[in-house]
Amino acid sequence: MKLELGYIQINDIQFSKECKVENSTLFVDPDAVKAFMYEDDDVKAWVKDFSFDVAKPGESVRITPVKDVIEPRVKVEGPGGVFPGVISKVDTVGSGKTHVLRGMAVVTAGKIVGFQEGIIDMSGPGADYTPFSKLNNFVVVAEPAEGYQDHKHEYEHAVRIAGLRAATFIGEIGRNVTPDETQEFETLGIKEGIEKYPDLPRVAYVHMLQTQGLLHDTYVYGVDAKRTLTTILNPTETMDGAIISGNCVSACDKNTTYHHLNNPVVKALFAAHGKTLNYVCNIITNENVYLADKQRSSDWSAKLCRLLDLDGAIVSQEGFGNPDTDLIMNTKKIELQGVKTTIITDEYAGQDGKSQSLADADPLADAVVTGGNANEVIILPKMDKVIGTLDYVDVIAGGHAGSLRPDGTIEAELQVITGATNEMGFNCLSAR
Amino acid sequence: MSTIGNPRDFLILTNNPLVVSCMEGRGLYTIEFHPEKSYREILVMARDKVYGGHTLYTHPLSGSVKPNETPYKSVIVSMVPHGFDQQFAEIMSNAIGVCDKFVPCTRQYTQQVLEDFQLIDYTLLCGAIGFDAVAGLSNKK
Amino acid sequence: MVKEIERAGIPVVHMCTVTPISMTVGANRIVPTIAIPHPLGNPALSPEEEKALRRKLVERALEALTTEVEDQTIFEV
Amino acid sequence: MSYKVVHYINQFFANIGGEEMAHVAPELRDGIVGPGLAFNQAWKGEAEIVKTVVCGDSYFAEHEADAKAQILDWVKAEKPDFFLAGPAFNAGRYGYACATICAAVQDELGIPVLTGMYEENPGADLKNKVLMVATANSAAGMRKAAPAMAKLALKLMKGEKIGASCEEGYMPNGIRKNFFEKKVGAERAVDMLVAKLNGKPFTTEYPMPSFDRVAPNPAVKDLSKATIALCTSGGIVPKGNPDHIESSSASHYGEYCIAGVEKLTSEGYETAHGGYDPVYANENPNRVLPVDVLRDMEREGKIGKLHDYFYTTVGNGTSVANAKSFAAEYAQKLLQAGVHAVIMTST
Repeated sequence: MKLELGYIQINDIQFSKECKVENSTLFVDPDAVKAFMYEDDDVKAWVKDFSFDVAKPGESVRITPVKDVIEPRVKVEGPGGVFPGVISKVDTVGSGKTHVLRGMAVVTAGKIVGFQEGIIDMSGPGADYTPFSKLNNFVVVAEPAEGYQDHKHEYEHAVRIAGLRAATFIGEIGRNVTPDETQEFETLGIKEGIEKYPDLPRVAYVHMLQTQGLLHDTYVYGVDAKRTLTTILNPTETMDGAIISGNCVSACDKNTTYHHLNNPVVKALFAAHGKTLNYVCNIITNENVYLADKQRSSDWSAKLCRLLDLDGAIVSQEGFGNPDTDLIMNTKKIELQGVKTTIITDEYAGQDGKSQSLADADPLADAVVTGGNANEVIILPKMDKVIGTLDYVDVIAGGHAGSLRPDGTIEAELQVITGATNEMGFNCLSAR
Repeated sequence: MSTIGNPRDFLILTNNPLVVSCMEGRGLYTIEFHPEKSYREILVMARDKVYGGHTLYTHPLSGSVKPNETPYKSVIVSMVPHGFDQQFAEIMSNAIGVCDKFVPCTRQYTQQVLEDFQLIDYTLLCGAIGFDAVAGLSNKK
Repeated sequence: MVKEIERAGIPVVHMCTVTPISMTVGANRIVPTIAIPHPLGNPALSPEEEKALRRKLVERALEALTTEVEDQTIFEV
Repeated sequence: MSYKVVHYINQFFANIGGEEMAHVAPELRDGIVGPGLAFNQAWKGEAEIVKTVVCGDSYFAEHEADAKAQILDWVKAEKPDFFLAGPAFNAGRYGYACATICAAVQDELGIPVLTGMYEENPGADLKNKVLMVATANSAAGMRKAAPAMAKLALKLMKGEKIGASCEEGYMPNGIRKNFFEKKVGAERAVDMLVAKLNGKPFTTEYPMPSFDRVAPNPAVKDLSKATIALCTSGGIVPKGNPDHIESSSASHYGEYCIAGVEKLTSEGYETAHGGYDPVYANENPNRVLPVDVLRDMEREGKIGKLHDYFYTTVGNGTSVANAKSFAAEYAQKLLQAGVHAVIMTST
């Protein structure tokens, strides 16, 4: 399957009545975005209003609480559309051509639950830890309708859809723009691949998805992934939004939709594809709470690795705590099939760095990449402008009593920063 | 690690009132409600059940909300012992280890935040056993 | 905890009902006991018999302490 | 004004001689000796070695207490800002001496310390206690080791934040520290996997915790002369739980005298444990802590003595880290009291 991505560089975002991309500037009409979001009945029912803002790299701006980050894309050739099964109809994506508005993102923010977390600082020390400080962010702040308190499931769904719709609307602006740069991605069928690269090790990406409940879910082609069995994806499907995030907890190590669209493991494996390895496919597997599910899903990961005659696999994780058990189960079982693994995780080693980092361990997991210790404490200076609200900073993960100081600085653990210790290996942060 | 589990064998150990109000009497499971117990104490109860040979059905560290944030925890073990399992014991002991490494939180939560924490714990439990969380909420006692 | 005592250089025997736990915590000399709420007793027995049972278990524990072991060893009663 | 440093080296690096001179007792010399020159040069006047302690490796090993006391006296009198030892490379006794004297200076005088040695040097066993720079396995590695140690030492003297082990060159000491790599995690993972697939060396960024086992101690030779102590995680305490050992979240352990106690009665003792049905233990606490039969055996001469104190914790409430530190603490007390063996009971 072959996909061409056409990158349209966005260096600035301006509000305007006319929607267009010109000289790497996105001109967009917030009212038109709003109208497009409200075309969805659930959004209409549960979101009272939206406000819009733009946050640019280097500005003294803090966005919080962040729900999701989404990169606008549009499918210009080939079957299906972006976010299949959610925004577009169900159709296998991942082939043809897709335009990407690179250098920007749609960020959804606003309260859902009282301990909503996720901070993006556009400058200062916090900016070093989140990849989203380097983007021009079109921020959508949602305000819930009356009575949402008793309908959190519906409201979370509405905000999730609203964000995807905003990204879809903006992606559409790039449909007829000539990309600044194009890049092709192709993986081969099993037999073709063996014939073309007879001497290269066969490698797959075992991609673990957070699937536990409200604010902890991931959707694949619109299906709640906790109700799925471990299965196979073409890596290019992820680039068209086959996987979207419904995960709002543990800001530092949740995978936003932006991460899924720009999966760094997919990118790194494609970079090595045909050179040092033969990139076969992605294997997606879930992280359920029910132990028999963990058992079954990890059995299937190992089984598929064996069936595909792999030599190696990279396993990535999402979230805190019990996924450590899935990670170790997957790794151990895959290694026992004779398939060599490297795994990507992050650590909760305590504020002093002295505690055991993971909730599970096995000697077979001998090649580990870490996204850093999420408990490490950081001081975030006051920002001139807050998009969203600081109301929750005192309650969010890693914040501890008094985490919001009277002078506006925040003392908290890295946990609070969106994407800080990403377990797909999106960042340079590590620990020893 | 054993068994898919018959709902009749589910013993839900919880300190979350929302689990009781949404799930009590709506399935074959049994709910043991311990409102006075802490998150950690629920884990310890589950661990002692596991040490006594009960099957552990759900992972004690369900969810990404940190143990020093949410006061609520629900864990499902078997009603009756089916034999000691080393793996369950290790999961329990690791979970308590994880709980202990977080800086204790002394913050006072508002009722709304407490209810949100209850909701998350409840939906994680629902997600684990395929209980319709939304239906449970709309039929809340 | 047994491990810390062993680490200090004192031989230690762990008397414990669930021996796999004892293995997990790293005890080297292990004697299985009766039940969790009464490891060294059995309320169903008469006081004399119960004490004799306890004596038997303790004797086994002392025997374990006088036996050289190289690895984790369970001394069945 | 520059920082004052005291440097510790062995007889070999002081040019006194090799193995044949390893017996020399410690001496204190003014200024730098041998490798100290390299450090002074690296510090460019910001810090300076004011005194050098020279000690024979065999002397230190055979007279550790004396050597330590003497050196501590000298260091204390000098009031330096920093204490540096070695580097010892692969010399085993030298490495042991460097690590041991550093630990003593750090713990007893509160002066920051640094040493350096080869990672397989036996002295490196103390790497979680004393900061040590990893060096080559022979003195040929001095050219690389000295600047690395000098740089880290200066940071420590200035009280600057110390980065991750791989950035600063010290051996991983069990404290995880964040830092930024050059490549993103996914690229690092692919590089690591390709190395692993090709049988090339790779270094995991997070070594799995080793399943820590302690080797069994030798058996008790003669029970009839042995002092046996009782410990329990079953929460047996004097009636009324005078020290308030909580049934949950226990923050301390109990130490209770049983000298002259023939057996535990339900009037005198109970369990504070919240994790199991307490009825049986409260009815007859000997069911958890077998004082009665051990007294009999003491009388019969089967055992030398039942230790006068027992130690108690509640298995369920004590945090993992606390349980470890409690046991480590009372194990030292047992050792000092001359206890030969321990019976630990658990519920």
